Amino acid sequence: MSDNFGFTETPASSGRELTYLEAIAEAIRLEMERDENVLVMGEDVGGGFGGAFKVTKGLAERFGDRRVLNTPIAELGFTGMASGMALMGLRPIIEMQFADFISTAFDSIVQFASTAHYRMDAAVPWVIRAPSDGGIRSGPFHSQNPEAWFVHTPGLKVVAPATPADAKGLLTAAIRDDNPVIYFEAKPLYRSLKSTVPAGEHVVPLGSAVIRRHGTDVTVISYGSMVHQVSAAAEAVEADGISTMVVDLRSLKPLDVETILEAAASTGKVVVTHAANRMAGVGAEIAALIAEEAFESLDGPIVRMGGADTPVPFSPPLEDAYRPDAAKIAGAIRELAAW
Amino acid sequence: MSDNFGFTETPASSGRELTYLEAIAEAIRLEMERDENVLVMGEDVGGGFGGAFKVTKGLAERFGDRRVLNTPIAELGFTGMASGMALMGLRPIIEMQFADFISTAFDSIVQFASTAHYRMDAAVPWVIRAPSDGGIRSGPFHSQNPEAWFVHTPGLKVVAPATPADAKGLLTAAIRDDNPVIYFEAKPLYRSLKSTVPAGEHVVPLGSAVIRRHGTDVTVISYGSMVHQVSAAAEAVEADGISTMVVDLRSLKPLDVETILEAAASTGKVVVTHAANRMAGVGAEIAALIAEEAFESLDGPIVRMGGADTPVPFSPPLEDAYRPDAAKIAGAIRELAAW
Amino acid sequence: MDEPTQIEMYAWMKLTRTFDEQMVAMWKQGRGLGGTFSGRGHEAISVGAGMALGPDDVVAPMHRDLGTYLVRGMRPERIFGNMLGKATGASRGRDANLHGVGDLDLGIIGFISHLPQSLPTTLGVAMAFKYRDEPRAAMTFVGDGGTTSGAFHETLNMAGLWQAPFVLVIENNQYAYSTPLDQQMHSPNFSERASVYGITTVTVDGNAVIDVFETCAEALERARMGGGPTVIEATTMRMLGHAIHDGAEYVPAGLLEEWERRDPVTNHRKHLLESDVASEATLDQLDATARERIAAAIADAEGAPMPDPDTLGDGVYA
Amino acid sequence: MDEPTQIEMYAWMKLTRTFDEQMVAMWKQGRGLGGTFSGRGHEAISVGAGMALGPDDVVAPMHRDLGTYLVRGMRPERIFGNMLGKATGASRGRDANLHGVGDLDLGIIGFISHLPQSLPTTLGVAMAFKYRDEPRAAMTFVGDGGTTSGAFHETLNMAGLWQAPFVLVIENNQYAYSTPLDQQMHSPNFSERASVYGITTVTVDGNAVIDVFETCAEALERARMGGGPTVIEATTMRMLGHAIHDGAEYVPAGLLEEWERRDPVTNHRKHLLESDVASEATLDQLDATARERIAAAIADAEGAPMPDPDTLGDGVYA
Ligand SMILES: Cc1ncc(C[n+]2csc(CCOP(=O)(O)OP(=O)(O)O)c2C)c(N)n1
Ligand SMILES: Cc1ncc(C[n+]2csc(CCOP(=O)(O)OP(=O)(O)O)c2C)c(N)n1
Ligand SMILES: [Mg+2]
Ligand SMILES: [Mg+2]
Repeated sequence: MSDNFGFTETPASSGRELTYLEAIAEAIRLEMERDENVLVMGEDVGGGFGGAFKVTKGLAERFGDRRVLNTPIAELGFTGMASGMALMGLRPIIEMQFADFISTAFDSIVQFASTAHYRMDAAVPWVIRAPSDGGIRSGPFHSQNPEAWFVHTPGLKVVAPATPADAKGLLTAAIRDDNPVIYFEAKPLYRSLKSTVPAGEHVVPLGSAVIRRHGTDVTVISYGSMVHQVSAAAEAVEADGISTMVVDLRSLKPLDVETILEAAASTGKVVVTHAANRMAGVGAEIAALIAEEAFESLDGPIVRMGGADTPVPFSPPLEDAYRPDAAKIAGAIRELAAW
Repeated sequence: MSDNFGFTETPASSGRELTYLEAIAEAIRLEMERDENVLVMGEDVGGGFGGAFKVTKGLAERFGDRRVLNTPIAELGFTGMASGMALMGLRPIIEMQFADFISTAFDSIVQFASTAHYRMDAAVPWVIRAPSDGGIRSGPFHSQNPEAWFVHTPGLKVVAPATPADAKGLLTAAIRDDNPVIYFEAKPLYRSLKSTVPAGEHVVPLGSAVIRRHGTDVTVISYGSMVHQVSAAAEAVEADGISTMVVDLRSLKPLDVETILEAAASTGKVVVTHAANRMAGVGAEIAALIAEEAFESLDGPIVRMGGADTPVPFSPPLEDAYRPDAAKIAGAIRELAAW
Repeated sequence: MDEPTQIEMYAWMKLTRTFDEQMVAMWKQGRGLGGTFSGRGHEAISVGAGMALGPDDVVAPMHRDLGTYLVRGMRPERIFGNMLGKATGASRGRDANLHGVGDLDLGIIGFISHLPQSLPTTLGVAMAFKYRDEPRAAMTFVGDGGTTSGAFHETLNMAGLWQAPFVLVIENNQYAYSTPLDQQMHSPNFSERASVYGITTVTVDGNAVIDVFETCAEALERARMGGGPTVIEATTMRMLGHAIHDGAEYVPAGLLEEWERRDPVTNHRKHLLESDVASEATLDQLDATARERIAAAIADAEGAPMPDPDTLGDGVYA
Repeated sequence: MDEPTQIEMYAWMKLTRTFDEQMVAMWKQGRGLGGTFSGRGHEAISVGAGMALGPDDVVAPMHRDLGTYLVRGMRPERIFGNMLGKATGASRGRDANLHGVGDLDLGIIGFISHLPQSLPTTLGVAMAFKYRDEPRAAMTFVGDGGTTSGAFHETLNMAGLWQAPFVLVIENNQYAYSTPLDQQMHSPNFSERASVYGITTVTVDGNAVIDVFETCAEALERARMGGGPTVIEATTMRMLGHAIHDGAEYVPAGLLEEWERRDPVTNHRKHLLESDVASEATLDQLDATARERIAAAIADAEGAPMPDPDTLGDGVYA
């Protein structure tokens, strides 16, 4: 399916085709094999069930209940618990059933896990896997993209893979990282996106963006599932003779400032887009960064496209109006190119 | 003390000098007198005590325990409870003991209160008073400025007064507003800032910024206690012949987009500053807005100054390095003016 | 209990069951939108509690409490409309399935996804009644799963402290999604857990609609009269999967068979017949009415318009 | 209990009390920085619990548990340094007063401001021990006030469910800031509240250091041996204000007088003398040692450098 999106996977050597979900599952399994300290916890992750999306299916059979821990509905408690485990050298991978429920664990994430190393030199190496994003008619409480809250919080790292290969590589890096990392997986891609994923060890360093497509007229910066909408838009405007550069951020904290600024400067025209609502979203940070650091290279306004400033609505016409998509992005590219 | 800050209060008629804290207390008292549905709740707000900062001192004696409710330490529970009260037409004013503890109530604010009207046409008219801001050696857990989380959340309103008059007028407006409003009071100003406050009814509409100082070379946009640092900086650079326009946002959500864009366009050079950490902060939204909507008027990069991307440190040299202040802002103005 | 009330109970339970079955069938046929939750097996709780509510009481039902919405006057058209994302749905296309199906004019607060947020919210409703000295009560529900969450504790502690006119029904249906009780807590001693807060506690057979009704009615009346809060544990079984996509293979077949024999609708029907409260013909007539009512609601909802995309931003603020 | 241990208890309590008194004096003289918390009256709990910990156990003390930090080996220089924002402080100028005074090499997790976050964190420590099958226990503290928070419930529910090697000491000191127990909960039945989770519960006189020690030692040993969690309610009184600025006018004078007669340090001294465990001279000698030790620590901390502002960003990430 990746062919539809018009770009090649970066690390394409010796891979097989895996879905986005399979790539996540593979990263977890390999890291659990490699390091006895890695464990999985969350609601319904254990037993024969394997979680709401079946990402952890088979892990309990393979690694036992000790390493695949079913938790009660107590996100605040079990996320705090993961911090304590992490202080003792374990590396818990916490599954939020949906990213939306991360607000329930918020206090523990933004006050303890994010500050422990600064205050007492103690590492908290956990990963929260947060199935995020919408467009699949799940309504306001199962479609959220809450990354901005965490990008604003010092001491956390935040990633959002767009491809199966990155899903594997970024999760591997996140598990090995000594800091609390929030890993936003795009649930609309779970089974709909299949492409080449390197077999065996595959690490994508946190903090590195990637150019998905080179172009000379307009730079579009995005992440997660929206990268595919951007790629489709780039394809569409090519017919009009517009050459689009597509940047996939992959890491939202830390940001790959160098790649962002170079890509922005190289075309002088920038669109930033994401599915999260626009106001004070991550796109604001990217736009502000460019407006300060690459100002001299700019040939036009920095265009932001995000979700509307509303909860994510359930009904198809409303959700479609809410979300940026390839057509809207192509419109923005065309307008900016003509500026 | 307001004279130090080099600007006049906007609504200066028939007022008396009140401290920032007295102005808040007056707004609460007047609204409680006016509307039987207004009540105060939070930890230690009741009895003879009157809250950690004594903002609610005297209210219990005057209005009784029914309307001044001491709560257990249960921010999630009592904020959710306030939503239920608000659904029934009451107008609770919730005191967070420190803004920092709002993360404990986060789930209830960003998931229920903010979405209730959109989803079921039911108004949730509460106000959270959140004593925020640092610079007074309170350490990472009593110095936070967490406004960006809420500005990003659809369905909330967010305000941050810089003066006693606005403290009164915005709180009055917030209490009367039919939506959940988070009111960030700047605790370093509580007793240090005293200036004219209109007596009797005084309402400052939500969503309106104010120009604190007119100028032609550089526009500096800010809010809360930082406005005073900006004013001092403007004063300082005047000696170098630089004329600074000072915008006090007052409301962070909704933003007064028109005033922001006009002020930015009028000088073509913009500094945005706040005490919250810079990354994905409210300053990013302001800068991004200007970079998109006022691009053609810009004569230089949009400069952002915010806290460092660290927890707020306790020790004076560290906290001073963390926070923007008049000297740093003056430096930024000078540099930008020379651009 | 008077006979008309007993018959009315049957009518509501049957309407609820019929709605539920038709909904499941629609979703299986691909005529649904997104996911949905069946409350099969919960009808005695949702109807019994719903009927116990007084006209001025307020209730915040959960995702398996379809009967409560119906009894309270939420028209089936608005619920099906909600499930299909229609402009005529209770949330006008904004929220999904039973989420957001609320209407304060009917005394219903729409279901709140984040568990168990209806608890503090409903306590606030109760505290508003107390604040105004009104003889009204507020009721909400929580699953066994929701009881392990912090808001359960914070809410019950304050409800007990202030002796609020608050009634909580714990729907202990043995599972939270795939997780059985013994993986949720050391011991499912719900009544003990609630009683430490200074709250009256009762346990009731959640498949016996008359018992549920009477227990709830008593608790609500006590609350209205200033007698403080009650927590009612209603034991039952979730008869289908967690949501429509879930086959619930993790539930032992024997457990379902056992509870199938205790089906609340079938058993109440049997009781009405055996005690000569109603004739077969009367009940068959109610069954037919339920079928017609639900068929009409589905037709209405399927024929209703989608919301206008231009209304996306409407109503974010009051 | 052997005599040297009883004498050691006195030494630690006296060191703690002396630190506390000197700290209060410094802050009153304006030689402090920011606010600070006195643990006066809590010495039997903090020292008794601290001494009961084994070398491989881990503890997360609160803001009134100065004695635990000291017993565990946190040098007073590092604590005073922390309070004064010095580079030599435990948090290197990053965190305030007893907040953030942690050191995993000493088995101490620094105090976490947001109450009661030390509970889930410490449960995680306990679960790590269980995961690795190590005979170690994890202990933490909570005030009466912190028990009304959701994390208390979530943590104890999971501690009971998994029978974690977890020990919680509830320091019931009658007040949460200005709020007395009867405004926090219907009834301060802490043991009942904890026992519903399948946790062993004990109540102990929090002013009797030997009792606290023995109760904690037993609970910790049970935890290490796989016997599961314990919640210990230690009753005491907060003898000064909530923090240094608080005059605590809301506390009835009679209550303070009553508890003053039960002062843990004075009474343990009396016990040692009356039971002939130690002579007046020995104890006077310990008093003098404490004074010197604390004077040296203050001198060290006051003389220490402030952190270099260039280190602001260091250590945000591991
Ligand atoms: C805070 C939170 N975490 C997770 C979920 C996802 N979720 C929805 S229902 C459910 C199971 C609920 O179990 P229970 O409370 O027993 O109710 P039941 O579905 O059995 O009626 C879960 C985990 C949620 N809604 N809220
Ligand atoms: C979540 C949260 N809310 C509020 C506070 C502010 N606060 C600090 S200590 C305290 C009182 C704590 O009382 P208790 O738990 O009884 O401990 P004590 O101070 O009496 O030892 C409060 C309200 C906090 N630290 N955390
Ligand atoms: Mg259940
Ligand atoms: Mg206390």
